[in-house]
Amino acid sequence: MVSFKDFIIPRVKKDYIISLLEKGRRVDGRGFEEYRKMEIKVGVIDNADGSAQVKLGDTFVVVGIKSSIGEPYPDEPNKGVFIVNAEFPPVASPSFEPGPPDENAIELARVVDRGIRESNFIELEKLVIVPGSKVRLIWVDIYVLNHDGNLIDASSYAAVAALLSTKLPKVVVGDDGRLEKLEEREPLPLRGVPIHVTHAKINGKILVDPTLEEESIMEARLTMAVTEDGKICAVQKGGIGSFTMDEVKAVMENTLKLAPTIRERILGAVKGGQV
Amino acid sequence: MVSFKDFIIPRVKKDYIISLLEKGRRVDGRGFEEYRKMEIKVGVIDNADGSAQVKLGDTFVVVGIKSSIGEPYPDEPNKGVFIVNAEFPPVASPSFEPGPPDENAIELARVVDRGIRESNFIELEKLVIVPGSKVRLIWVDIYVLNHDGNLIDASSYAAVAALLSTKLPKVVVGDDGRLEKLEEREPLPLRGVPIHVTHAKINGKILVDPTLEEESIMEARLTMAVTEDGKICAVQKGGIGSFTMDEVKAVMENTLKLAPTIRERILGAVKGGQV
Amino acid sequence: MVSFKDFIIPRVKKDYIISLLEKGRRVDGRGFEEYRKMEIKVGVIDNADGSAQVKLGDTFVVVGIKSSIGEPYPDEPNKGVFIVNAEFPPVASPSFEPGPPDENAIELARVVDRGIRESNFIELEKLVIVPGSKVRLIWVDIYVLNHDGNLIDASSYAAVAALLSTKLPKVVVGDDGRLEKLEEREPLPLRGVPIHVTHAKINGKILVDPTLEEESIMEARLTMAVTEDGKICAVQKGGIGSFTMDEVKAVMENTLKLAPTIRERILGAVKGGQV
Amino acid sequence: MRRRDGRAPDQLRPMKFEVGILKNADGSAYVEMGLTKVIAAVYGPKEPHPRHILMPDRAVLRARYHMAPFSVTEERKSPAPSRREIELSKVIKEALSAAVLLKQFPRTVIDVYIEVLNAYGSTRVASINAASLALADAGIPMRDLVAAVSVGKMGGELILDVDDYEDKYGEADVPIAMMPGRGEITLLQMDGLLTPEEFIRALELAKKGIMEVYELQRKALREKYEAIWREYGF
Amino acid sequence: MRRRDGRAPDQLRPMKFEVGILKNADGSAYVEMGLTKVIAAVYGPKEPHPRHILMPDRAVLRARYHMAPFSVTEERKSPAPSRREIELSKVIKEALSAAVLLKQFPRTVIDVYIEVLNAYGSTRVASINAASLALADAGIPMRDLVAAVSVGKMGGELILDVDDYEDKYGEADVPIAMMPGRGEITLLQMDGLLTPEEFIRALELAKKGIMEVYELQRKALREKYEAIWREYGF
Amino acid sequence: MRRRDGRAPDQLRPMKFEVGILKNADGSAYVEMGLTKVIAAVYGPKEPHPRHILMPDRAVLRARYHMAPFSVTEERKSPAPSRREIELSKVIKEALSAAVLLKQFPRTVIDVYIEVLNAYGSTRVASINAASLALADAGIPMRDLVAAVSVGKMGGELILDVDDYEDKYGEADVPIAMMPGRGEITLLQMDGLLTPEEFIRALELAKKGIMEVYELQRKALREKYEAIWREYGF
Repeated sequence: MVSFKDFIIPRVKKDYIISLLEKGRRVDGRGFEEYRKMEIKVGVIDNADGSAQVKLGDTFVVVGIKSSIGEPYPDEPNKGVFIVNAEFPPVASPSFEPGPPDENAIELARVVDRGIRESNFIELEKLVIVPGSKVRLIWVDIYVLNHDGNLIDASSYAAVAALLSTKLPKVVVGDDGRLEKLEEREPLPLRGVPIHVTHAKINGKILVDPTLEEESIMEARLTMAVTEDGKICAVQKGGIGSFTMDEVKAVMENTLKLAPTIRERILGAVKGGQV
Repeated sequence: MVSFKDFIIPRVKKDYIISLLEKGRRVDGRGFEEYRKMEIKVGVIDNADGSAQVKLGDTFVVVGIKSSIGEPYPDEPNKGVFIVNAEFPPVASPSFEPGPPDENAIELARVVDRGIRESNFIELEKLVIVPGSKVRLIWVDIYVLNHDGNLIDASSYAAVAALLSTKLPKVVVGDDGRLEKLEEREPLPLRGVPIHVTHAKINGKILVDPTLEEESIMEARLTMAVTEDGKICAVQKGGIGSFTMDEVKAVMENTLKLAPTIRERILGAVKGGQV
Repeated sequence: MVSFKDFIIPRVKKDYIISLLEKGRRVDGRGFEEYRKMEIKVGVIDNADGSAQVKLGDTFVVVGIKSSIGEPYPDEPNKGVFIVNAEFPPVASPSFEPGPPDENAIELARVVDRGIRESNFIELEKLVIVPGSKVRLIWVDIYVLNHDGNLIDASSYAAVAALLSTKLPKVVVGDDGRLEKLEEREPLPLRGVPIHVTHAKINGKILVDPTLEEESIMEARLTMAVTEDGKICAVQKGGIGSFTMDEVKAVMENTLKLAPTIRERILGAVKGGQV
Repeated sequence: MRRRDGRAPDQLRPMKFEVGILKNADGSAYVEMGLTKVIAAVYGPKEPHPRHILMPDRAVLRARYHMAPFSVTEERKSPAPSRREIELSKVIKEALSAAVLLKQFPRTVIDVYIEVLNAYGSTRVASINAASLALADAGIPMRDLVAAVSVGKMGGELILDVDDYEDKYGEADVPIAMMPGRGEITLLQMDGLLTPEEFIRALELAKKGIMEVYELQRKALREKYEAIWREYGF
Repeated sequence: MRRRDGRAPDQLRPMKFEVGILKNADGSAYVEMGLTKVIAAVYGPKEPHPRHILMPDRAVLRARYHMAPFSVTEERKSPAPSRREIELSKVIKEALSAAVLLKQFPRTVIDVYIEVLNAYGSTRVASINAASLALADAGIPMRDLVAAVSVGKMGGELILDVDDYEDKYGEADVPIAMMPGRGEITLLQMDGLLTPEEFIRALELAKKGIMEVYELQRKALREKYEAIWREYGF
Repeated sequence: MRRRDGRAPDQLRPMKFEVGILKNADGSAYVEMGLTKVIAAVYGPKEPHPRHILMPDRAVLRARYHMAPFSVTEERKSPAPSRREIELSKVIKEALSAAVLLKQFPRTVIDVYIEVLNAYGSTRVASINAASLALADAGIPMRDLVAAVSVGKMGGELILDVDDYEDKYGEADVPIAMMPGRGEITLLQMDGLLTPEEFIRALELAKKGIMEVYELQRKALREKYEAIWREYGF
């Protein structure tokens, strides 16, 4: 996702990676369907209503959840609102510059949003305070602290873990119609955890969880998000190359195979973090 | 209107144009007071409340009208609001760049606005729904698709034709004070069609409807808008040259002579488009 | 405050200034604790509710005050609001460029704001019209017309003088709850005039009211604002150099010494301007 | 099942493809898919500006998908690009880049500008269809045209060429672009819910639609060139 | 007819012209036309930045008309340039460019910055009057000064030098700038309604006012230079 | 007096300093002062971009202080930099520049990026503490580390290391940064009301706190390098 001007890999390195792939191996020793070491931690941001950090190899992402009260969308008056935003602060990579989100940050946010939204992970209809006029707004802010590839998966897992750890202040409507925020907190109503899985295609080989180095030489990538009951809920192809029909099918099958384990990992980490 | 860096005409071509002008001729064979071939078509944008496209030679402009309901200006509580905006999307010229309107697009929008506003073409006082608080907003969006000179006239004719073809959804105020949009539509209330006419001055010669090539070598241009009853309602000089008093008078007289025919052309096209 | 690229002082000039300072003298003949000639005039902007211009040597600043009616900050429902903004319009210096305030203009506005706010100069609690919902907004716009150093002090004196000269239109709440602006005007409620004093450090020497030339070679500057009863209410160090503890103490003592005279000058000018 | 506008599930809307309609552009095309109307223009290959984006070994293809303020069924859209428009610009750029022989024009840029004039569903695939024709019209060498359709799901059934109503009330939307002659997918997105089996069937239905679009694209190009040939008396 | 402020229809407001009042600028001027107060500064000719705007055969003159937030009779104006300010910057730039001998300074830029300090009608013509003096003060060679006034119509009668009240409640407004010595019109705008005959009479009334402004401009320049000469003991 | 969180007036909050936590940066550090959590990264010295900011005789140090949207106790903060963030970026840049040997890297830029992850008082001084460690971690030569604390006043008493509650309800706030080994103050700000005597005492209390921070910074650097040495088997 880094721009080429900033991250050009030496030709010899590229050739080496490819020759290894031809032998069925990756530079860091992983198998084609193996994720890097993953570390998930919730509750890392005290001022947020929910938060999580995910380290996926050297990729490091923090997600913070902030809620507020606002108006529903006019066409969905009886649903809460959630907004996913991704920032690429310049701490994370020499190719990130201060400023508003670029096309990469926007794509990241929208792909994470799509998987969460289409799977109906957040029970938005339970976030209504006064039907038609006052609902909860849930801000999901993805903050990339170090970029070493596969930001979509790392961000998505952090977002899901942060949402799972979220406790919202209870809100009651007083006799005079005014809203009152209580000290008491309640969990965000959720159902069925969606999982994004991203594969890259390099020299015709398909491999999961690409590093930044791998991304810089890949032809294309394909992200699929699947629901807890095994449906596809979001797909995004990226990169200037292409996939054949068969490759798409293979990615889909691998995604369906990998998702349950990752879901367990996230749920375990959230439970662990809450002890 | 194109910036010089992008549209520099070869010196030899410039000399040729000027030497022709000295003989009373233009490169494309037109007379000094002759417009290019004009094609006007209304109803081209299905989702708009009114629309028109104008082809003036190779200049190609689309105007779409969108209405909504909003608040009046505080100093005119009993009038509807209309806003003219011009976009120069980069499809139209190698010199247009994506981004907010530049000084040329803003000038274009404001000159078209001025002729329409000062002639009282739109009966704004009939666009009030709830006096002082709810009025119709009429958005006139000028969209330039190909730029070959004289954008002001082409845009103004397209705007006028689009407004003439506009049908607004009827709005009624319910018992509970809520506004309801009906399926039924009614024409926009209009009176007396204003006509802009633009002349360029090249090497001291005055000629109407300049092409982009002519604009690139002109000293200055002068646009005058006139009402149906022969009054001047807007004037705009452009370009870094000057006009003498006599030249201004000559432009005025030519404008008064040309405007009625153009008005007929527009009205005819609108009638044709409505069949 | 000017950027180095635009205002680089020749080395020989720099050496000359420093060698003079070593002998206890400044290029323009002033003593280390002497301000330049100051001229203060109020009532210079007819459309403003209050205004003043200050010339401090060749530094020339205008401040205009505009009031309006708006909502209080949610955490201070029973206080009026005041906002300080500084513009560096490009008339004032070859190093100023059109555009939104840069870090220097923002720092200037915030340092002037801090001295005024922390000294409680404006009696904000008297600017409430309807408690909790309607209060006066006081806009203090600093406009630099010529930059020859020490913008903070010049701007602060102009802001204070403009506020002292401000007359607000009386506002009454009608029977129907609507607000009505009267022709009658009343002074802005104020107490105790804060005074900013800025010292620069050049080659280890501390001197007050630096010119642009002096600022361009200074190590650092230190601004302190003091209240009428001799308290410190704002401090700001600027520049990429440093101060020792003793230097800070010296600056504080000089500031306390200089402030009363400047306060008298401002009050005198305001009284003079009101005759 | 018949659809709201009377189409069969696997039926495209009436389509119109015109090539070379803008005089200033190096290549251009106008496409209608039902009421969805888009125009695309290509400028380049040309010197990049700003220059730091140039690539030593290939051209950079940039794309901008933009909606005219009056193009939407809802109230007027602000002309400032939305996050949606920025994302679509990116995936369209990638879908087209796969087909263009970028290595033939090192150190240059190819700009693809797309304006949606009337939006009534499947604007991104209509944009790709138009842009692909505009690239061909500009004489830029390509491996193949890129043709695109979207497949949706409504009332439990898969449907081809999703319109605005079906997009709003349907259960899923899968926009796909391919180089049809090579069987390569260059754009693939999806939202909604599909079983794995449905997803595979959606790809196959898309392929059928893409082949039809491809035929229309080639016809439009032929007509443009035959018109030119006639003009020159061939 | 007497006007609200007691002026005759063809009478200018009291005017004040001062040259060279800003130390940093290469040229500057302050102009009052009644309560309308503007300041103009000129920087240049200088190296353009960014460089791509330079012209190989002449200087580029840029102008920026800007209103101070406190300058307006209404509530505080945002300092961000409005569409009106952008249009006026353009027509002022063009009105001044006609007079400056731009070919004498190829590959440079001349920046004219105008700040409206108090706006009480006819700010654009006051801006041109100030900017023209500032250009002269900067020593930039010109064909002639540019002098400007506006003519309005109120109660059926043409009036010279429109103030804020007359602008708001009048029937027409015609701002005009000329090089008076050459009889050339370099700015001409109009809004409102005028018959062709009235429009021609408005131009003639403007010309009369412009000659008076021109005299005041020349006087202000003379005074500035006489002051300098005295200083140097001539 | 005991403070709300039980601290003595001259007592710092529990602190945590970690060096070298971000892989891509040339240097980085993470600092906790109580619940205030900041991360800093350094990139450079490197070629400046845009190039016109370069200085022929020294490096330009740029700093950006930025708060994550979720970092605040109030509602979500917009990620666009506020006026406060811009001012703090400036004073932090100046506080650090005083310590870095900029003349050793002419014509380059050193970028210091600071992200506040959780804001609970004294974020600017925590930022300086982190940035100073990140600069050291990047191997950039410095005269001394820069260490910082804030001193406040609450209930009439001076207090060290102001937290969010004390910032909101206290009577004054004095953030100070020093090069402790050289006794030089590189950041000094203040708001609130203090008598001259209190102000001097505040400086002295700050100095005490800064020496403690300085020890923790040096310890964190030592640990980082000892870890590296161990890794390499020294």
